[in-house]
Amino acid sequence: MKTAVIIFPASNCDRDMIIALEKITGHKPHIIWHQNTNIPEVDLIALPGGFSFGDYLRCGAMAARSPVTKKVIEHADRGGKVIGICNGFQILTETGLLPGALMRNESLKFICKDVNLRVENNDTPFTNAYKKDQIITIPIAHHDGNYFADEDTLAALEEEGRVAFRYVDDKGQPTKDANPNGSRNNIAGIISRRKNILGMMPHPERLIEDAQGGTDGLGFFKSIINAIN
Amino acid sequence: MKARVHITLKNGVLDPQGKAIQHALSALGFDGVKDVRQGKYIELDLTETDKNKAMTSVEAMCKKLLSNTVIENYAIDIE
Amino acid sequence: MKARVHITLKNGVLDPQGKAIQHALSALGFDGVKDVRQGKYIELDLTETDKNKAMTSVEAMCKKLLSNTVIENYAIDIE
Amino acid sequence: MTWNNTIEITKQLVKEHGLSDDEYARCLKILGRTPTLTELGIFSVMWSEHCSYKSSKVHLKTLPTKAAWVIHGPGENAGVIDIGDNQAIIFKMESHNHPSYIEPYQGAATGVGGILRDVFTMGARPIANMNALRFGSPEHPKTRHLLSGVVAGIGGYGNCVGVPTVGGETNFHPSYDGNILVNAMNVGLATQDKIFLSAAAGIGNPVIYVGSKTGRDGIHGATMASAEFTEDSEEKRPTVQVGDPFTEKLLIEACLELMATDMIVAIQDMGAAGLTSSSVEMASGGGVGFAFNLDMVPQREEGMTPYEMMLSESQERMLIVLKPGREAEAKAIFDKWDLDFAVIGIITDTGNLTLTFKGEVVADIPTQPLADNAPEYKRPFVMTAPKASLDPKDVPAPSDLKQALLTMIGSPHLCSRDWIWQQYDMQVMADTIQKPGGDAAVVRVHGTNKAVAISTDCTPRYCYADPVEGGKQAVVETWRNITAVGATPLAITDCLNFGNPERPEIMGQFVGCIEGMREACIALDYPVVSGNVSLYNETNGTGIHPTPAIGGVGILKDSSKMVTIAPKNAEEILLLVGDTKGHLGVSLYLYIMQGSEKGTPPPVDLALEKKNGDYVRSQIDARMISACHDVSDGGLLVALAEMAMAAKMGMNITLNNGDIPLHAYGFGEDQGRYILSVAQDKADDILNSAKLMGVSVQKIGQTGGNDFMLNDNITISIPDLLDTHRNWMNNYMNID
Ligand SMILES: Nc1ncnc2c1ncn2[C@@H]1O[C@H](COP(=O)(O)OP(=O)(O)O)[C@@H](O)[C@H]1O
Ligand SMILES: [Mg+2]
Repeated sequence: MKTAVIIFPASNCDRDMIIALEKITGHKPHIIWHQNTNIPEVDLIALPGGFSFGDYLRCGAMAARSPVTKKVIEHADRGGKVIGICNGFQILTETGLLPGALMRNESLKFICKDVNLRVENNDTPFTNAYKKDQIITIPIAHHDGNYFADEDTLAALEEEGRVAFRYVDDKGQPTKDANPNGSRNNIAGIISRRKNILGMMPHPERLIEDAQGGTDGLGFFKSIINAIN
Repeated sequence: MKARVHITLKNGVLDPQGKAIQHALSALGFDGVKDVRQGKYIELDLTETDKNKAMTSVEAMCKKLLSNTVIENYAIDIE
Repeated sequence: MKARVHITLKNGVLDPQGKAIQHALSALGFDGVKDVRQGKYIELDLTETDKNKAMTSVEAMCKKLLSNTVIENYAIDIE
Repeated sequence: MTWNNTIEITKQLVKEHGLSDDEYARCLKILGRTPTLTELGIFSVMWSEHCSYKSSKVHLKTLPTKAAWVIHGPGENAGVIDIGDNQAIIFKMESHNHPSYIEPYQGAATGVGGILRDVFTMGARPIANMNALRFGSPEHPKTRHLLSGVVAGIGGYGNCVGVPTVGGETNFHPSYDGNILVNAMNVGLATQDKIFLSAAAGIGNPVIYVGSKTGRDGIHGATMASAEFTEDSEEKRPTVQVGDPFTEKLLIEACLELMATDMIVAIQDMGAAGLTSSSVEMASGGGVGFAFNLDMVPQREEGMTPYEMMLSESQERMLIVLKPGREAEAKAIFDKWDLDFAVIGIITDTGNLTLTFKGEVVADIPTQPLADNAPEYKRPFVMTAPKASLDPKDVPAPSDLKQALLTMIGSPHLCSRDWIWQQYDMQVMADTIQKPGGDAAVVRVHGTNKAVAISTDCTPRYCYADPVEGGKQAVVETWRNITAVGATPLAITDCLNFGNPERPEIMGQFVGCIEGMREACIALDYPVVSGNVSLYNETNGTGIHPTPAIGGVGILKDSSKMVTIAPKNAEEILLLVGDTKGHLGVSLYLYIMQGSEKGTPPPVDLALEKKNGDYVRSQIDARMISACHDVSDGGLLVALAEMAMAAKMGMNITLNNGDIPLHAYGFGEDQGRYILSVAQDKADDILNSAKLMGVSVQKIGQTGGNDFMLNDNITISIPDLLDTHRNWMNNYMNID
């Protein structure tokens, strides 16, 4: 499986993503600086977390208009797989590849902690290694992860099974207390209609070794390998 | 030539910042604040001297970068 | 009664956001943008119907909460 | 141009620049003539307390700074220690107290930015941030606002640059009501043969300015005086600098990219006193001169004067001496990262800092005397008078011990700091293996088996009661915390926060703390490799508690051996290492339950500390231990409750307090103690090794169940403990 990680100015989870992909695929991803518009043929493009362009103006806004992003859109339009984690998710909504927007957390504070996620749909290239309704623990670390979409969009996302992960409590219930940031319908991650694009706020790449406190993030990467091979 | 751009959230889009301000104001004892909305205010200093051209150009900037039209509206003043 | 508040950085205070926006605009091919400053725009919906009283109250809000007077200025419009 | 560099230098102007008569006389002697305005400004900032250490230098010199593993001690931007395999750890702590009080968000944010630059300027990739914070009483009307802003600022900066903030400390005490302390520490990782120093060399080499443009930020001293020389002085001088973490992140990456080449001769961040102190340090350090053309300095605002450019404290800037002819290559790197790059001058053989502006020489100062002949004061001091000691029997027992424990762990002083650390990205870089909440933070050395353990500590109430013991204890506590995770403590950085040094009793506190630190560092072979002094933390004649914050760093050779404070299984044996005498003087029990700060702090027995610590570390290293926690603020019962909460598992404790009152035994703060949780089948071996090493260890209980149980008559459920522990700060901060 061939992968590429795009680096924008002030991406800062790029190294974590590169390591996770290398560990799981056995191959070092192509590392693409945002001014480089020659992305080689790959199976997967990853937009890592961080604060691209300082998160100034709106999170992901400037990265979404960066020259390399046009190429990412072309790759996605051809059906290529794309993941956006945290800032990557914000970039994907800013480009329009995924619907909705990520707004300031309801508490207005940056939040870094482990959260419970429920796997809502395991029939996707990003979740097939998990069981449906499985509860996994993944860390979040963001200031703007409050997912917003209008009612029609939300209804469509739910109906089409495009909510990949939802914030839930220990019992697997999407309660208000389990919602760390105010996201509509406790949404933590969504996929595109063609199921080839995923955006999520939590960071699976931070939980792939016991030393990091757990390995619940591994399933995410294994799913992609299953889907591609 | 100066352009002033106001970027505000569309109706129906929840505004966590506005809500938090409203809450904080009431906690500080300011009563009678029915609603608060927070937006952005951007001042641009342009070399362009033709008002119409400036307007066209700033409109393009708003569409392309300054606002996210999924959730935001913009308004431009040129002077 | 509506109050509109503009909060802007004082002269000479670094505006990293404005700088980054200016840079991004030029990367997108918008030439002739000499300077960009980003501020906040806050709309308040008040129950108060007396313009003077509203002004006094919003001024107090600006000083106490809405603006950081160490680095920001504020301007209020009531209508 | 209305600016006039040859304005008459009046007595008044000299005074407004903070130079004493004697200092001005020195300045005249060095120059052999009257200074220009720009020169006066340069002398004024170079000889400020902040840059010259004029009150503290004679005492700082007494601190031990050497060990086999110290590569660079004080004198460089940060301390450098050897961690094997050609790798080095570079670290330093610095204060940003005053700016954080004026504008908590930006003050704290720029504090983080500044300390990052001190570390990466030496060639290290920053891998961990720490923060040591002191606020006034929670009841003080400003405290909430300050805490909220400072924490948001530290997070806002550290999160954006992508360096995890992994630990720190937070105290509340009314002595900080008018002077909060914001001390930021950064730890970086470098390759030993790629360490960069600031001493300039190579006559004719180009001097490069990179980073953000220079604005009129934070120009101190002569605000009013120099305002007269500008046309419209209104709003020209914001006193607060705004941080730009985005630019800092680019600067880190660009500098590290440049450092990977062989183009750099010397490099230095522009910290306090910006272009002035960086250029004087580089030139005097290398025994060379610098000739700058100030017209080349990237400027953010129009009409900036040489005076302003030299004194500006704009953030995110660096000064670099390149090898000749490498400018274009270097520029390409900074272009890639969209950062300003300007050749602003060259190295000369004059030994002078020579500044030209619009074709005129505006300053020409010999740098060696400017740096070396800075004033140095032996300020008079009176040592703090010894306090009367406090007999534990004279401290009333609580009416309800269970309630007392809950009150303590639910107090501002001992409650969970999760409200704070959840605002920090603790895991970015994916190498954090021990997050806040334990004894020391632990971060892996990327790509190796090794890990760095870091802890910041100081108990200001001890330092106030007895500066010498307090200074000792601060050093020892970091050593103990690092030991408790299984690491070997190597060296410290310090941030010495005190009141007005011109008052003999404050100077006495300073001298006392240094004395205690010195003794501890020597006994533990734990030298000081970097640090910072912040004086004049004082409002209306009331100084803060003396606060020598210590940042300790240690190394774990095998990170898989690390332990945390959470026992791993039920039915483990809980062992107490060290002797318990029930010392309640200046304890938190006394402060929280009796509202008193009477007595003397618990004495530190350095030999015993070392023995107990070495024992604990050896047992962790032998994989004999499931969990370990040192006993500090709040004493034994608080430490045990913290272990139970971390494991979310109950424990059953039986204390043999003999003739010591139970509350003194349980809450006394005797030093040199640890609690170990060990599997049953290992307990005998552990006790035997203790006997062999002459360490006092006793069994005090067992893990398991859903309750925290003491002496069969006190039972608290774990959820109750957890809620009580978490509630205070979350409730306090969520009231608007
Ligand atoms: N309290 C202290 N203990 C040990 N070294 C100190 C202390 N204070 C300052 N130093 C050392 O003095 C030098 C100058 O400190 P400072 O001016 O804070 O550095 P910078 O200019 O890089 O910010 C540094 O090498 C620092 O480590
Ligand atoms: Mg420095």
